[in-house]
Amino acid sequence: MIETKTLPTRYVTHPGEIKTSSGKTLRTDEMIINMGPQHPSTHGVLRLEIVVDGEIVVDIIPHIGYLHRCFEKHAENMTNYQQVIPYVDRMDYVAAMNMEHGYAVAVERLLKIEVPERVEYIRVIMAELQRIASHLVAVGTFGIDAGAFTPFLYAFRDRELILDLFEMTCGARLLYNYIWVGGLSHDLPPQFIDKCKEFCTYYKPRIKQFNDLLTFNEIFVKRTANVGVLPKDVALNYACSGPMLRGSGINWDLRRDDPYSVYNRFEWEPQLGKGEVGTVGDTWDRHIVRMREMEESVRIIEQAVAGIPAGNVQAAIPKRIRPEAAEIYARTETPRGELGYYIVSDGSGSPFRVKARSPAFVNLSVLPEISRGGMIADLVLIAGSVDIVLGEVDR
Amino acid sequence: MGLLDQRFENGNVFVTSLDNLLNWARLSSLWQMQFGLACCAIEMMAASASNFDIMRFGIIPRATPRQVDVLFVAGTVTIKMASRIKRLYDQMAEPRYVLSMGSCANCGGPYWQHGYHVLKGVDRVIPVDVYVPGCPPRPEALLEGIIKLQEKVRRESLVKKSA
Amino acid sequence: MTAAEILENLKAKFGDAVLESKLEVLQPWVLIAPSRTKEIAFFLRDDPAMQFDYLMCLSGVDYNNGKLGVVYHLFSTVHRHKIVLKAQCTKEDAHVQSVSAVWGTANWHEREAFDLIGIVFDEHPDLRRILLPDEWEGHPLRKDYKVPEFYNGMKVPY
Amino acid sequence: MLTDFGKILIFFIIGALFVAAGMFTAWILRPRRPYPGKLAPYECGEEPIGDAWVRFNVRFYVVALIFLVFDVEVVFLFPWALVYRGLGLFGFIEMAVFLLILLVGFAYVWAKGDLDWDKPRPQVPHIERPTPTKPEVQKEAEQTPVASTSTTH
Repeated sequence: MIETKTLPTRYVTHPGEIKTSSGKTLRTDEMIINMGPQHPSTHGVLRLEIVVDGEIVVDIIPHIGYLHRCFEKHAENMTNYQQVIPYVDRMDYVAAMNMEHGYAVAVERLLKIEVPERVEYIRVIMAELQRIASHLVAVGTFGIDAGAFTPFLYAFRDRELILDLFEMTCGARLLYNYIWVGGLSHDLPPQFIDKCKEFCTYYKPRIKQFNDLLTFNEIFVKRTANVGVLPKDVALNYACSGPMLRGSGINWDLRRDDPYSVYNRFEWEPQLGKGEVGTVGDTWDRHIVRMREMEESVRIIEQAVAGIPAGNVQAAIPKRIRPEAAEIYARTETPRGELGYYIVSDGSGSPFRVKARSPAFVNLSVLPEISRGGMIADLVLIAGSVDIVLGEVDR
Repeated sequence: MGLLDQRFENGNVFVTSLDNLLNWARLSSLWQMQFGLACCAIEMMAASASNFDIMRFGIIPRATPRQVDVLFVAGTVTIKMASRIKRLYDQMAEPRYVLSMGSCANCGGPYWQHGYHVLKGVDRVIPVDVYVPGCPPRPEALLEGIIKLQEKVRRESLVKKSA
Repeated sequence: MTAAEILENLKAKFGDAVLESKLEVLQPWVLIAPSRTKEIAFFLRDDPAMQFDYLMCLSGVDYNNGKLGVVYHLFSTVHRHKIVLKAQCTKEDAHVQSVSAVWGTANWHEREAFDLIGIVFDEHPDLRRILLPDEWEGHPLRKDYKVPEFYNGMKVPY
Repeated sequence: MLTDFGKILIFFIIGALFVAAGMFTAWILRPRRPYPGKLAPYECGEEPIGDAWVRFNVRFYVVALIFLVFDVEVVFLFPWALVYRGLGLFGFIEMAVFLLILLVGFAYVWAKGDLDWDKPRPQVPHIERPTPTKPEVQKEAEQTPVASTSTTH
């Protein structure tokens, strides 16, 4: 009952040559190791088929699709644009708010409707809180990949505070169905604002503490410097985005360069990898970009919470969404990178075709390129620094 | 060779006390397979972090199925993944248990209608002991499921011939 | 550069390959011949005036009228302008030339379009199914797709 | 009268008994229901590819040899260290000569480079056919380092 296994066409075992003192090359066999769907360090059900010579990784063939949950088929069969939002949540379950925000922006551009100021401000606050929570998961599990378990506990302790904030507003911890097309499902509870301020003041020193614990730890630096270097042109050619792109030193952030929502009203700086401990674009750079991005997110939240206007959050929610026959590709900046929705509508109530361009799917396609020649332990770290979420990779 | 394995017809005081001792030892050290599929895996990670801490129930995540007692199926089981889960379950040592976490693993969850690639419930492939409802279930719900599993282990008998 | 100028450049260079275009919609698009996509892609990427070095998204679409389409969303990080390319083919002869030599990211996107829609990309280095198991029959995102009753002994529908 | 070796013997017997007791109770109590699915080799849930009987790299064999030589050397050091006080200068000189000879062997092995393990040589990726015109966004990033406003060092 187990389906047959077909090796991909371009997969060939290439023997490694070891020179002996007499100059004769000794042909050694490569071993094929399966970092299969069930593996502690593949961040989900990703299977990496590694051709290994001793401990050196010679070639990697990623196999995905173990969590393909047919999102696009569901989007086509929903009777209303609003009903797609719970499935959008479940695509990237670590950053559900950002996924909803991306989908809402796309459909609102399709319908050409404007949302009230208060909704935009709340969406920015929620998106940035979710960015911190998602980076905390990424950074925490990255610590485990490097062998340090305590940062995981520190990261998840702080993440629980954010989840309490989310639970206070929309009742759910992980998958919210909170940002609807045209508005929000609930308004903020009265005590949300000061609880959020309290979190910001609590969390600012925590980033420095986390950095001292993990980021500037000598062993961690030795393990991650000059590992998995992604040069600029390869990053652009493989259309990487988010911390992968900024880690390679390219000054690119959709919140500023392809503006949506009210991000242009706050001052903040996209963080770049500058190769402080190794070359530009190595694993440590991607990690430090995530850490400093959390700081920027706290800055944005403070400014947004300070300037939040009053208003009815459900004013602009259309009763019946029936866009004219058009198509649109709108993209937003999620913690993993550029999330794009290509929506084709044929004038009826349900979308004709929704293609989700998920950042983790694209960033993962560059993994075999940047981890050849390294050790298996480095491959684990590089896969951790790419920060993949399999729900989003397989859709 | 399991000389005492399911050998006795009716329980006497020796057998039941041995059972109680064995069951107590097994239920307070259920080792869990370190294996998460989807959103429920993130809630399972949150449950094993310091706020909800399933390790106080004696549940330690182990990487290989050989050293594992309970398999948390946390997330959507797709058809491509089903044969792998069946193989992982086979490679676990007896006595083994399965806790199906989340409505995707219970019955296909939100993907039941149009999910051509989603297996409608993991019990179509492997026997399940405890179902934890929710999408994703809160960590407290997972802890409740674990306590239910522990009660089941407490009532079991390794030594008496199973009916 | 506005979409009109890009269209002019394309028409000037590849006269017959540019079949149709529509500029007054939300996002202007240009329909090109499916057999010459690679050539046009190289031009769009390497021409100093265009420099479309970022393939945002490549999606397969089943238009439910016997035609399958591939939609390329291109973006230039240099000039900050966007264009949408389309290539259409019939359901029987679903062949489009691959652009994975131009942009590395197209490799996986094309494998996914082949997997879910069934468009065969010629000259693709490694055209296999990427999401579904290798022995899956049919392409699920087609409008006329029937879910198989059983797969490997497992009942698929609910 | 129990000699010193007698004590060691009892120590070994108790150790062996202790282990045997643990193994025996486990052997009695654990259920044993093997079937082919369970006995298949575990490879992360996948069907195992290739066989494990692959020809290992020759350097593992060389390192095993080197370890053998120096392990035997250390074994000789132990009894010598016990009676060292009784031997005096003669014992010291003799062991020094012994160590010297092995040091020559160690130097030879080191010089021939058998000790340096295979270092990772990460290959930085490149594109087969890159764009001739270098996008300004990469050039701009190189010249103007972004003023880092972050408080962390």
